[in-house]
Amino acid sequence: MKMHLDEKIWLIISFGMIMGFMFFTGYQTFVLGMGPPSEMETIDPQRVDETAPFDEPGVYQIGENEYEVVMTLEIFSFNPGEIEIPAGSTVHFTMTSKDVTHGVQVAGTNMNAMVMPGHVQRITQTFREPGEYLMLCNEYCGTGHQFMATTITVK
Amino acid sequence: METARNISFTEKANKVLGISPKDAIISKSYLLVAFAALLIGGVLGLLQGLNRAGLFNLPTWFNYYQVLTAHGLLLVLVLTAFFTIGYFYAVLSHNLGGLLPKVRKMAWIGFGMKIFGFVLAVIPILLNQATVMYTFYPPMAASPIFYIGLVFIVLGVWMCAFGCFTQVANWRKNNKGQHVPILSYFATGVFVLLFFGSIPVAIEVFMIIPWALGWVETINVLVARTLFWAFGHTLVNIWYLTAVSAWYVVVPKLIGGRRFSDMLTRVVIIMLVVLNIPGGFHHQIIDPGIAESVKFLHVFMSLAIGFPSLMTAYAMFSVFEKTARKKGGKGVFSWFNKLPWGDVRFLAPMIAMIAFIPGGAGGIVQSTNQLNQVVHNTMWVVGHFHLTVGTTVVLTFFGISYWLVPFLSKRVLTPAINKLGVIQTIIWTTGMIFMAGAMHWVGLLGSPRRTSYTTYFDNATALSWDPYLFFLAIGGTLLMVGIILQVYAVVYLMFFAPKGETEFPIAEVENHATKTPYWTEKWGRIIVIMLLLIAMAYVIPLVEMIINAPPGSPPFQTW
Amino acid sequence: MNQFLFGFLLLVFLALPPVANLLESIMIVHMHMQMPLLVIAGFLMAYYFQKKYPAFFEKWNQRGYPGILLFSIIMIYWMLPRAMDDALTSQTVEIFKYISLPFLAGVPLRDSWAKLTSFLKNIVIISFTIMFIMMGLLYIAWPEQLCNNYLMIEQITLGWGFITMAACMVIYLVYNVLIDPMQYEGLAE
Amino acid sequence: MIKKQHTAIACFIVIVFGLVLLYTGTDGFTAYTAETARVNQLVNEQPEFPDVTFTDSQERTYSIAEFEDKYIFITFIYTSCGDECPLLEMNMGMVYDQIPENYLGEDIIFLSISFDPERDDPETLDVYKDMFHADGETWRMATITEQSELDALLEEFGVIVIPDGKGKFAHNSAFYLVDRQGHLKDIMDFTDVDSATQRVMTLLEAKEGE
Repeated sequence: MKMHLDEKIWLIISFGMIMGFMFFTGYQTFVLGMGPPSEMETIDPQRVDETAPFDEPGVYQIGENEYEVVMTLEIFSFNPGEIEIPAGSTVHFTMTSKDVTHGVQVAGTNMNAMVMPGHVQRITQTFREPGEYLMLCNEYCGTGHQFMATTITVK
Repeated sequence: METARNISFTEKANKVLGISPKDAIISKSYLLVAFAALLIGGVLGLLQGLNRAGLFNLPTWFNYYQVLTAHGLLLVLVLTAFFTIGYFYAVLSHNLGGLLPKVRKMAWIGFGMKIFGFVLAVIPILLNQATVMYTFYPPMAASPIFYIGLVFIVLGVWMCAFGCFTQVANWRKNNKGQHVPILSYFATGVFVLLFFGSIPVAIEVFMIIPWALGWVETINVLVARTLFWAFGHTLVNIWYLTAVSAWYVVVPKLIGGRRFSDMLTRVVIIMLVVLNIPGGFHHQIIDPGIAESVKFLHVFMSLAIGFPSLMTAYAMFSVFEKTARKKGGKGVFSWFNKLPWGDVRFLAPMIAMIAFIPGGAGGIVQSTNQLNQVVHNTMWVVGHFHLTVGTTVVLTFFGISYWLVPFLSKRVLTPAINKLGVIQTIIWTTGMIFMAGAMHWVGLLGSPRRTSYTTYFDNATALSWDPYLFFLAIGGTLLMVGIILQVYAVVYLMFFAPKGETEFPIAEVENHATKTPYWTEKWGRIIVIMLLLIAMAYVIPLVEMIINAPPGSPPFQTW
Repeated sequence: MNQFLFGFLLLVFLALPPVANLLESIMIVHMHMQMPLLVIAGFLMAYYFQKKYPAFFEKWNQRGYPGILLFSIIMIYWMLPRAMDDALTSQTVEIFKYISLPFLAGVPLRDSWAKLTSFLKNIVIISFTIMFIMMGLLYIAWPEQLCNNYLMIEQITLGWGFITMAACMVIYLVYNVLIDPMQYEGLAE
Repeated sequence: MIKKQHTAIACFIVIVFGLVLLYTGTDGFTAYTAETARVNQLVNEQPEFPDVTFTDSQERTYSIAEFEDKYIFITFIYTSCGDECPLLEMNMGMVYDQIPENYLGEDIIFLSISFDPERDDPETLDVYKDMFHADGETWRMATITEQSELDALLEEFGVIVIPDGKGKFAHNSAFYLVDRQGHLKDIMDFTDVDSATQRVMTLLEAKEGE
């Protein structure tokens, strides 16, 4: 098949671009540990309240400037509802849903994860700047979906 | 060359007399349903846009999420599916010497099944018993009638797919050793994808129905979601492939040129068919229960679709440049002026193509792990598919309608309607720039998709989104104007325009083009390769999801 | 020449330690992606050898039997659970993998496939289908770990991988049986 | 005619090559999985039990010298295991019950070694011990707190332990028998209790006859 030189160059550039994207994604995921939230642990979605650690949702300090938030999601609220942490803290969220699929997103940060019934989801976020962060549900979950939100107060 | 004499009488008659009335009415019916869906879906879209911006309150008996479910179903499923089938059946009839009587029957049965299924699906939506969005993720459970409706829609689509295969097989038997005409080749690719792509959703629905009826207690949420996206992702690329068919074959003819290498065109189709279904996981990049390595594999599969698209970009601009230079265009860019910008049949698909440059780039962004995390489920995604499906695909469909509808109704495109079309295209483009632009931007700020108007208890961050949402409403209003003009044009061209002959524009290949190898016609092999790739993508995660499944979820009705 | 270059580049790419480690870290990818890609690399490179030593292939692989036999033996060897473990633990076996699959399986496959009658081709596909189904059932149903380096779940996944591959081959065979190419292709080719 | 011969010769060479390949690849058609090959090899080599420090359920620490001049019947486990280890320990208990009491502690010691020292502290082991009615003396449960020592033992005895990232391990299970000189004597199928008992009894009784 006859191919013009400019076409070959274009195809090589295209191929290189796609491979470049792949390379950077792989590098970030596997070397820098910036992979997307992909927790594999499962849980019985009908017995969340009786299963540790979700039997006691809350904010726990686990180290200097390090917190764990054990959170359950149900229509149309997050539990714990209020989170307060000092600036510069790293927060490890451990979440699961008691009913339908929800999404957790904190506006103004890169924190974004799906929370599905039957699956535990973990995501870590460091809050450097003080302020009020809006945490909301970004997966349609029912009539009150637009009210499913809370704030994270960083002092 | 013996086979050249085999061209049947009907085929010749078709070339001379245009499409047979029996075939025309099939395509006309499909197109009418498509544009009716556009009109209703558009009105619902406007209501949503206004509500989202906080300018308009929807009544409680017809709430935002109901409107959104109907809007998605009408535009994503009905408009696109009916247009594609109507268009490709016209292609098959024109290319392959008229539809066979049994194929015609299959098209009608398919039509009936889809309409029946659609009515079944809409009733529970109107009754607020299926407010689950067109993605219907379990464990949200709609009324079983909704899912049964979906089954009929899928069966109807399969009927049309088999109609196409029958028609093409028959033509090939009568034209041994020849290549299927290029547009029919596109049709084959599209229907192969429609058939195989809808198998996962059919499995999902068959999983859901007994659960929604209460015969089984729980459902595997993640498996259902994965099956949905194996289908959902393929679906959008089917519409894209349909639009691409017009770019490759029709647009060159309209600008008075030849089409790009036949071989490369077919290779692009094959690649789009083979690589498509395994890409679905980029909708699930931040889901739990799927390992990072599997997600990485799927980033590769998703990005691979970018390759044929970039090939297409090259092909199109190469055709434009060649044609315009032949007409005397000079310099690096001035040949651009030689293109027929005043012809809506060219203008609309051209803008569609241009829109695909940011649209495709946005797609690459979204299918990449870390970037996806920033925009997942925000308004950015909505902006993205209004740019790709709402502009690239739909504007190409509009462009097609200005010659396809008069071709079917044996009427002509009048200069007045052409002018209306140009205005419509400009309005549509402006509306989309406002709307999709605002959606992309506000999405980056964190505004979620699929959420009715809310300030989240007067949260400062949420309040700062309002100005962008206002732009969204302006865009939505312009689009509504565009829809009214478009539907008017279609109705006029179908029933009231002056009688006459309209040509079905199919460009010829270059004179000294290389011969296309025959393996491109061996669909059996192509399908096996496609199945192998699907297996590579889905065996690992599905086995993991099923073997290590958590206890299932019971149905919920949360609206 | 291009084909040889692509095949060679593919082989080099697959031999890069990070690529090899990534592909070998998942059992099914090791068997159903890395190994076939190695065969494909050889398949592409075969063209060069055929051009360079036509007499050798003509003389020793006249009707394609020895070639396809060699291909099958190499494939069978790599289907042993043992072989996969050994490739991970022993350097020698790993090197043997990178030589045997491209050059002892890929090259003879290309040379033989063109020479085999369609009847024999179908026989080869059928035997591999049967083998794959049996391997699949073995991997799915075996209650213990067959490979020490891989988890049980990966073993089951690999089993289903075999079954799906077999299903694809069955579809291809059915297609070959039901669709007579003469009806469509005629004499124009 | 000559050409036909060539094909025949080529086929013959290929088949011979194939047989050699498969023969060497499976240690003479005896080991189709690496596990079998490993067991065969270990039993042939009889590696010596390396020098490690055990910490048992009663918080005692000692080395392998503690069991000098006794057979040691060993399993490798971790207590958070859901399926395989309890079965392994139950079967071990069945072997234990069939050994006449006069041998226990004198000529043979039962030892369950945990490869998860992080979670399996003496208290955990103590609880686990009771679940299988092990007395903590003639059947002890212990772990090796020094990771390098533990790794050396696992390596030497060919025990493969892969964490699955969810707090569980994939591992191979078997009965290990170490002789009076501290060398690995045999690896036995843990699902076949009777054969294992038979084997142990033969060895124990052989001493009596001396």
